Order: sequence, then C-alpha cells, then structure tokens
Amino acid sequence: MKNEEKPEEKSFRSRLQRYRPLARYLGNRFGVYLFTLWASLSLAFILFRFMPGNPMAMSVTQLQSNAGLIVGADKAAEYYREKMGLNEPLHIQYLKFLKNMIFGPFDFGHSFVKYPTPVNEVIGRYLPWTLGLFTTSVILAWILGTAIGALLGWMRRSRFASWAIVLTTLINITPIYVLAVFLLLGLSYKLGWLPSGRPYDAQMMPSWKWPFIKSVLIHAILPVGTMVLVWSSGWILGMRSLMVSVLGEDYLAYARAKGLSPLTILKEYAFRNALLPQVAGLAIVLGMSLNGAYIIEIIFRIPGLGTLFANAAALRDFNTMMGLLVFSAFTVLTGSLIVDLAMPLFDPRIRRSDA
Amino acid sequence: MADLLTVTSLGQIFGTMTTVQAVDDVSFTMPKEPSIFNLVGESGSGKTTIARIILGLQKPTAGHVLYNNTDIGSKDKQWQTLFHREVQAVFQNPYSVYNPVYKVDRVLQTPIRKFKLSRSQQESREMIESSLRAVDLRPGDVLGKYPHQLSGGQRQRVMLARIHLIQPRLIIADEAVSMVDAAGRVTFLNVLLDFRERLNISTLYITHDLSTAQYLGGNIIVLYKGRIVEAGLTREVTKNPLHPYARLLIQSIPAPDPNKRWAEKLPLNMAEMSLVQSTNRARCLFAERCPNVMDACWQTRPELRKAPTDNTHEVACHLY
Amino acid sequence: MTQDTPQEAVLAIRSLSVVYVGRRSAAQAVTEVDLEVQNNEILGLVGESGCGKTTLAVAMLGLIEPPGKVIGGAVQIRTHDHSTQDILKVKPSLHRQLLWKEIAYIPQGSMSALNPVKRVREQLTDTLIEHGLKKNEALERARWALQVVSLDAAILERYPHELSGGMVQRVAIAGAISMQPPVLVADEPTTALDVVTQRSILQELVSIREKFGSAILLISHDMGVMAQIADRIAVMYAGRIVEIGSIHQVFASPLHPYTKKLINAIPNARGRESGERLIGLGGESPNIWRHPPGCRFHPRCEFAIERCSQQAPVFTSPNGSSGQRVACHLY
Amino acid sequence: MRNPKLLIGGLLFLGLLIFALAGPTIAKSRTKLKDPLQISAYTPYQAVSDEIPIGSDQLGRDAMAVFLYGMRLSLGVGFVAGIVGTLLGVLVGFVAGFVGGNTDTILRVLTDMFLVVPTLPLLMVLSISVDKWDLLTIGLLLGLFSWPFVARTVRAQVFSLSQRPFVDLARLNNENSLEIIVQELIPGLLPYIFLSVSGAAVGAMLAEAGLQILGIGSGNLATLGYLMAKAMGAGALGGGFAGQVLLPAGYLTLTFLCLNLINMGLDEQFNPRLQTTAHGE
Repeated sequence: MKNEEKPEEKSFRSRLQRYRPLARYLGNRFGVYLFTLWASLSLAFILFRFMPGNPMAMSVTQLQSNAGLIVGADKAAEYYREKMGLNEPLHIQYLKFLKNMIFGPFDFGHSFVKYPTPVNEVIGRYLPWTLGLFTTSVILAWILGTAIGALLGWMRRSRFASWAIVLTTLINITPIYVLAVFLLLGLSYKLGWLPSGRPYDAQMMPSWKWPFIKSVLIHAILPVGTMVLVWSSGWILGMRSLMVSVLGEDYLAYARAKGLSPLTILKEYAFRNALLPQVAGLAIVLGMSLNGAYIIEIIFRIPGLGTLFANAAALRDFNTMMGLLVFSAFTVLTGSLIVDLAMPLFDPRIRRSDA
Repeated sequence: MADLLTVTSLGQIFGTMTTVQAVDDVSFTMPKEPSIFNLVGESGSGKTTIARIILGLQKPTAGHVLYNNTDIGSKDKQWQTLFHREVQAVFQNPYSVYNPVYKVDRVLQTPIRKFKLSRSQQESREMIESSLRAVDLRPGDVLGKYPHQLSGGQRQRVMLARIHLIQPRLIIADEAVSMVDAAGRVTFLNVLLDFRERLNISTLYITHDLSTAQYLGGNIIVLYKGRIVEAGLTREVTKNPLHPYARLLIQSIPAPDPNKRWAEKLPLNMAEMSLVQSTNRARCLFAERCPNVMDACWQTRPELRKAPTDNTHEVACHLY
Repeated sequence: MTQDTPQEAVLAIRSLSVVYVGRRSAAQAVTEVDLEVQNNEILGLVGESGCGKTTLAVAMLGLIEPPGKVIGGAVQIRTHDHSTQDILKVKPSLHRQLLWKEIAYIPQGSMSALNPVKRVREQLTDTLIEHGLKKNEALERARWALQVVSLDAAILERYPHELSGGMVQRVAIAGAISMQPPVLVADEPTTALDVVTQRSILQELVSIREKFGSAILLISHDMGVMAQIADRIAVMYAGRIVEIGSIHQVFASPLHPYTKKLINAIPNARGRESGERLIGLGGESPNIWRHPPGCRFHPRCEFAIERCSQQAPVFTSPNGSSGQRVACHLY
Repeated sequence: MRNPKLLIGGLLFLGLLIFALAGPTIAKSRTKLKDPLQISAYTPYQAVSDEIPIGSDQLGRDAMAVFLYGMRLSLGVGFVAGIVGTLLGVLVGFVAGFVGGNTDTILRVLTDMFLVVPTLPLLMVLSISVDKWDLLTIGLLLGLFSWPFVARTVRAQVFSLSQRPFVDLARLNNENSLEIIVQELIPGLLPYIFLSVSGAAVGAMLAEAGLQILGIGSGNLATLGYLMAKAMGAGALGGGFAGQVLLPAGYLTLTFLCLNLINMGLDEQFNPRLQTTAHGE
C-alpha cells in the first residue's frame, strides 16, 4: 500500500488516538463532578437564605439570646449581621460564600451554639466516628455482598441458594432502624452479649491506648454489624442477578466448551464481568448509605455527624447544618467520583477503542 | 418526470465528536410502473439508513427524497396520510415489530382504522381474513393470539398480510427474510412477486443476501460503505459485474451445487478490513481490498457513470 | 473427497436423545441420533432453526445443562493416544481435558462468544495452560495458531471489541486448532458474517482440514454453505436425522421429501429466468413440545401415506449405494 | 393473576390496608374514653398493663391507640409521596427518554445529581423550616426527593421501548406522537409505573420514620415512625415497653414485604425476558 495513511501506523499520535475515549470519559466524569458540587453548594446557599422562616434572621436572634443580651440588643444584632455579611447585596453574599468554599476551603464561619468555635472544628470533632463506622461498613458490606452474591449466583440451581435468596430479600426490605432495634433488643438487652447505647465504656477517657480501642471495637460490633447486614443484602441480590445473566452469555458457554475448570470460569469469566455494574452501583448507593448511617448513629448513640446534625437541627444552629450539608454532599460526591474514575481499570471498553 | 420515488444525493452522518458517514451521495429513481429494486450491501453499507430515510423515520443530513414529485418531508397532513397509505414497510425483526402487550389482530386492525379502509366491523373482519389467506395463513391460526405464540415465519407473513390489507404502491422490505428460515424465504419472496404482478405494488428490497435479490430479479443497486458502486438490471449485474467489489460479492455467494465450488482461496486483504479505519473519504473506499487498485484509486473518488458495456448499467470505478 | 474405504470413526454419536424438562411435559429436542464423523472429513449437519442441531452440538460436547437432559446414548471419540472415550460417561476432570484437546468447539462468528473484558492473549493461553502447557509454551502456541489462520500476532494484545467479526471468528478457529484436536465442531460459524467474510472463513476451515486432517462437524441452516465445503451431509428435522449421504449424492438425488424441498427452496436466478417459481415449505415449522406421531414430517409431506402417521420410519439404503441412507416409508 | 407472589402480596397488602383504615374504629371500640388519643390519660411511659397492652407514650396517651391511628398516617405519607414522586419521575423520565438529544443529557445529569447526593441532611434542613407538619406537606416534601429513581427507570424503559420497531410501525400507520405514547409506550410501562409508586412510597415511609428517629417531626403527625422514635428515645427497649417499637416496626416491615412481593410478581408477569415462548428451544 503506497498511500500515506497506512492502516497499521504505529506513530505516537495514533497510539494517543486510541486512548481518546478514556480521556473523554474521565473528562466528562470530572466535569459532571465539578458541576454537581457547584450545584450542591448553590443549593445549600439558596436554601439557607430563602427558606421559610428566614433562618439567618433566626440565627441572629439565637446568637443574641446566647449572649444573654437584653440591653443593647439592637447593637449586638447589627454587629452580628455585619460580621456575617448579611447587610451586603445577595449576589455579593453568594460570591463571598463561593470564595469561602473554594479558598477557605469550606469555611462556614462559626457555630451558633458553640460560638465562637468554627463550624469546621466542631465537624472535625464528630467526623472520625462517622468516617470510621460508615466507611468500614460500606466497604465491608460491598465486599461481603459481592462475594456472597457471586457464589449464590454461581449455585443458582441449588436449593440452598434459593432459600438464602429468600432470607436475603427479607433482610433487604427490612428498614435499617427496625433491624437495628431487633439486634439491639436481642443481642444486647435480652442476651447481654454485646454492649450498646454508647460508643465506648462510660468510665474510659478517649486515648490511643489498647483498652480504649478495644472498647470502641466491641461497641462498634452492633452498629457496624447492622449496617453491613442491611447493605450487603442489597449487594447480594444485585450481584446474584448479574451473575445469573452473565452465566447465560455466549462467552460463558464458549468458556465451558473450551474445557476450562469451573474455578477459572467463575473467577475470570463470570465474576469479572458481573463485577462491572456492581462497581458502578457503589457510586450511586453511597449517598443512600450515608442516610442510613445517620439513623444508626442516633439509635446507637454514636457521636458522629448524624448526631451532630440532629443536635444542630434541634437548636437551629444553621451554620453547622450548612457545613454538614455541604460536607456530606462533598464526601459522597467525591466517593462516587473515585469509584467512577476506577471503572476503566475494570472495563477495557471504556479504556480504549478503535471504533 | 413520471417517477414514483426519486432519491437525490442522500447523505447521512452519525455522531457528533467522531462521525460516521453512513450514507454518502446516494441517488436513484424508481419508475411509476410496478417494479422491484434490490438494494444490496454488507452490514454497515448504509442500506437500512436509506430505508429509514425513505420511510420518513429519519431526517437525512443531505439530499432529499421525492415521492410522486413531492418532498416526503412535506408538512401537509393530508399528503402525509396519503404517503403512509402508499409507502409501507416490512422490517427485519419479526419479533420486536410487534408490541408484546397486544394481540396480533391489532397489527391488522390499526391500518384499517387509521386509513379508513372499511365501513363496518363485518367488512374489516372479512378483509383481514382474506388478507391472511392471501399470504398462506389460516385466520384461525393467528387471530386472537399474542405475538410470542406465533413462529417467526408466521409473524413475518402477518406483516405481509398487513401490506395486502393496505395495498400500498411501494413496499420497503428491509432485510425482511434474514431472520426467516431458508424454507420460509421462498414463500415470502413469492408473495412479493405476486404483489407486483397482481396488485401492481413495487418493492424496494433491501438485503445482504444476493441470492434472494437474484430470485426477485428487477433492478439492483450495490452499496459499499454508504456509496453506490454499481447499479443496473439484476440479471445484467449478476451475470456481468463490473466493479471489483460487486464481482467479489457475486463470486462469494455459496452456490448450492457441490460441482460449482469456489476455485481459489480468497486473498486475505480482500476478505477483511484492517484494524484501523481510514477517515479519508476522497478516494475509492474499496482501494485497500481491491485486486485492481491503481494510483488514481487513492487520490480521487470515482463517480458513478454509464458502463461501457450497456447503457442500463452504471459503475463507480476508475477502471472504466 | 468421499471415502469409499470404511474407516474407524473419530467421532461416533450413538442413539443420542436429549429432552427439555418443562413444568408439565418434556420436549424431545434430539431423538435417537446416530452420526459418525471420519478423519479428514467435513460432515455437514443441516436443518431449520429449532430442529435441534444446536442442542445436538452442545450434547456431543457433554455440556447439556438443566432444563436440558441427555436421556440416552453415547458420544465416543478416538483420542490422540488411540483410546476411545465416551464424553458423556467420563469423570469431569477428564471431560474438561477432552474438550479442546480432542474435540474443540467453534462458536458463531459474533462478538459475544469472546469475553469482552479479557485480551485475546489471556483467552487463548488460559485454556492452553489448563490443558497442561507451561506459560511460555502457551504463548508460543497461541502465536502459532494465530499465524495458521493468517492473523497478525498483534491481535493477541487486543480486546474483542477492537476486532471485526471475521477476525473474532478467526481467533475462535485459532483457539480450536491450537491443540490440534482430531474433531472440530463448528456451530453456524458464519451466520453473523457477510458473504465475503463467510467465504474466507469457510475456506479457512477447508485448509485446516487439509493441514491437520481434522474431522469437522459443520452445523448450518444454509444449503449453499454445505454444497461448498461439506463432504457428507446429514439432514435433521424435528430432532431426528432424516437423511444422510455424500454431498454429491444428496444434491444430485435427494431421497427424503424434506431434503428435496430444502434443495428446491434455495433462491437463485435459475428458476426465475425461465419464469418458474420455487415452492416454499408449506405448513408450520415443528414444535418440539408437540411432535406428531409416526414420521414427524408427515403433516407437511405431500407424499404422506397412512403408515407415516402411525410408525416412525427406520433408516434404509434404497439405492443400494454406499453411504446414502434415508428414514422414510417411501423407500 | 396466576403469579403466586402477586396474589399473596396483593391479598396481604389489602389486609394491611383494611387494618389501617379500620384502625381508628378499633381504637374507639377498645376504650371507654371519648377520645382514645386523650393526652395524659395515663402517666407518661406507663408500663404495659391489660388496659394498655404496649404502655403509654410520652404524652400519656394509650400507645396502642396511637399505633392504630398511626398506620393510616404512615400509609398516607407513603401514598402522597409515591404519587408525587412518580408523577415527577415519569414526566422527567418520559421527556428524557422520548425527546432524547440535549434535553436528555441535561435531565440525565440532573437525575444523577439528585440520585447521588445524600437526601436525608437536605430533608432535615427542609423539614425544620416547615411550620405545619401535616400529612400533605410531608408527603409532598418526601415525594420531591423520590423522583430520581423513578425518572431513571422510566427513562431507560421509554428509551428502549421507543427504539423498538413497533414504534416505527406505528409511525407508518400515520400515528402521531401522542398516539404512540398513549397506545404503544404507556401499556408496556404500566408495571414499571406501579413499581415506581410502590418504590417511592416505601422510600418515603422509610425516610419519614428516619426523620422522626433523628428527632425531626412533631406530635401533630403521630405516625408509626413518631411512636417508634419517641419510644426508642425514652429507652423502650430496656424499659419494658418494647412493643411500642416492635409493633410499628413490624407493621412497616410487613407493608414493605407486601409491596416488594407485588413488585417481584409484576416483574415476573410482565418482563418478557422471563416469559417462555411457544417455540422455546
């Protein structure tokens, strides 16, 4: 062939071309991430400025009463209004808010209830509990659920698997708090096997010593167990049906005809392919899981973000609420971004293509 | 001009970032007299896209289609009704062309209702039954059933009964037999031939299967990567193909005769396309597979022109 | 290329029957099928969709899964070391070794036969390694096999979605011949491909037969494909073999009314130019859940006599000729 | 209705519904008081007795009566939210799937956004600003957050349905877009729409109870979640009136079970993938 564009050209440019789909995917995904983040920030801003009952005005009153001021109340109110920038035009407030978010970063000002502690510091105190319990539970549930679901899908014709599926479905439709209550009642109150109602032994002081860590771990069994049980049941059901549909694919019949061992077929042909939607699903479920985690914190009295949010809501501590709102959106969005960015590692079709 | 269908410089580009030219400057005309035109090409040659454009299911990015000298994009409601009454289709997949929630009967009742073909319940029932019989189906076997209760061949014949009911002037049959068994194919093709002879219905028969096109006769248009490479009378083109692609295509039909086997092994470059697809379309697109390739083939696009052999025959190749 | 001297078959299917177990009844998908494939032979198996030919292919590999069930018969293959094994009886580990090493399967030429998330290299070598090759041997063998089917070694590092349909099919053929098995089973290997690619793939199968002397069982619904490359042909209708013979015999003088109709229903230019119409098959295609009694073809047969609806015909060789046999009461 | 899941789920749900509707009547017949929900009829959190089988609540009401009234309210919240969420979701999903192009892209990004962001904190913020905590308001509020799931499934369904050749055939019958939507697409979508209503209802009932547990809500709307949350807060599990938690929890779980059974049954009945054909080989 004598023309200039030979088909099997191995230049740097053509190799770069092959990765264009990947670049486009990553770019798209990141763009959507930034857009969603901006939208959530704006939503939070709008919410707290336009909510019925005028929360900002309410918070000024809140601060006044905190300070116990009666004499000179007007001046104090003016002082706070000035300090919070409420006297400025709305679009300036918005721009300042965005600036604080980006360059702060995430500067939400002071907590009203614990004035003048900055909101970020308050969140920082509660964060480790949520992060520790929630992250552990999400990851454990995903791994367990995917593995068990894969096995149940593989043994799709066995009687054991069909009973296991019935049980899993039952767990899956039980609301997380109902399950928590049942486990609490049974394992803690009736049987007394596990402690409950507090994050660690009442006599202990937080420290990095083993007895304390052990106490935290023992107390974490019930809440983590509950979350893992409920969330993994969803993953089990999803993975099982993915496996069943992959097992019906042509390439699986072909793999069997090649005389591959069942283990190889399970690992390399069925599991790997069923895993893709399962990974993608993780990105979406993160947000819902956080909802569940908040409720679990209240039931098990864990001083995490859910508890902080409930307290802040009860006391109308709007700055803290706003901080928590933005923070949870940010966590979940970033989590799902990471999951989505990891997708090409599992799926070569996103990675590159000559089409 | 007394043409039934005029297709002029049709073009269709898909995609926004990476584009695919599915149809590239396709023109042809079908006469008023009942006739059969075969549109032949492999998958990806743009033949289904052309069918969808002619049926008004898709807007082309270039060119236009005239039916009875009126653009099919016409906004006139009355004209659109007439157009749909006169131009009908049989699609490839005899399964998904049925809405699974309805009984088969509905496929036959709807056109009667929409095109006001009958005046009474009784009349429409008689029409449906006679149409079913015309395509070799017993009404009792299909009426009152759900599509999944019928076989593929039965379902495709119900589609023909629908055509018989509407009695259009032109049928677009898009790969209509590719999912029907060998034995059912002939029955289907015979119905198309009957339609032309008895009901004066023309057919644009779209296929990748040259042997069925040969059976139908009439005219043929050979497509390659969205372009017409050869056109003419089916008999003439299949007997004496000029374009190297048409020649390759005709030689590759597996002749159902063990005494007429393929003589030589097909050179590899003629069989398969390379991994990297060229985006340069200002040349002959068949060049890399062509046994007669010349310098000119890489540089300029060959135009479709009259073949030297006879004036019903057209070819787009630098050899002629 | 017909063999007049009787040989020992490399693959012998004996009285194989497969049913699908439904909730209320069982469907007879394959009934008492006997077939023998010789060395260096391409045996074509032809029939309409739903006649049980794919079920037969899966059954002869010993891979029928519920709700399907083999209810009788044997599938004997003569292995490399000249022993004879019944695929349906051997223990699972040996069964897996026999597949691909002694009897290899070539799927339909569509993308979906290959695992979309694994490179071609992985999909070829994993099987070779499980059949006893070392890692570097397996890679060498995969390269060699690709070369046999005229593919560039660069294909190894590609994913299936990066290949054309014809290339995917060549990869499947390369895999099937990599252990040089005595028997290849190709199930509709060219249905998804255009005619030009179909031709090149079929010719590849012929040259494989010439190079390695493999026996190939070619399953297709296309009589043209059969006429081009098969040596012998078996016609299947509603789960039974109704006629078998050399390709020349069957095309020159088909015996079974069904075979005659199949051959006469091939669209071509010949009939049309003389103004004749071909005649399609009347009646309804068979339903495996409700086979008619006696000869299963009799409701669609214009020559049916009373006996046809009462008694299933057995095989006879009416011409006394070697090889061509038919199951029909007319003979 | 040959599907056992559909039948059992449907009958059981009907039973639960009748029980919920009859709740107030039962409550009235059980008590001698004029108003079974009379405040301070008992001391708050009085332990279980013959008269009050699951004790009293924090306002001194008969907790059983609160439960009997609460079923109706919880189902009502679910119903309102289910309808609102489904209407919104079907609308968004339909427009996205049927119109396609840029409209689709924008709506899809929007849907995904709402799908990913955690809704509970947002709900908490919104609900504390609600002055009147009544059934309609809460139902509407929760419905506003349950549409993304509906939109997603409906979009996928509409998209796949509108690509089917039978829609092309309808166009050849000279049917307009409205006829195509009503006659060709909606019938195939009905099971999914019902699926969405019940899915959104379940989600809303879950979220409402969750909000109550998080301490947001008021005695104005004494739903099952409210009863549970207050009892749990008062240490019901250790304090001998665990029934105040278990009874509402049991009722909610049973409702979810029924709706899930119905959904599974519908899926089996209408999903063509799971149907066998006459010529199945």
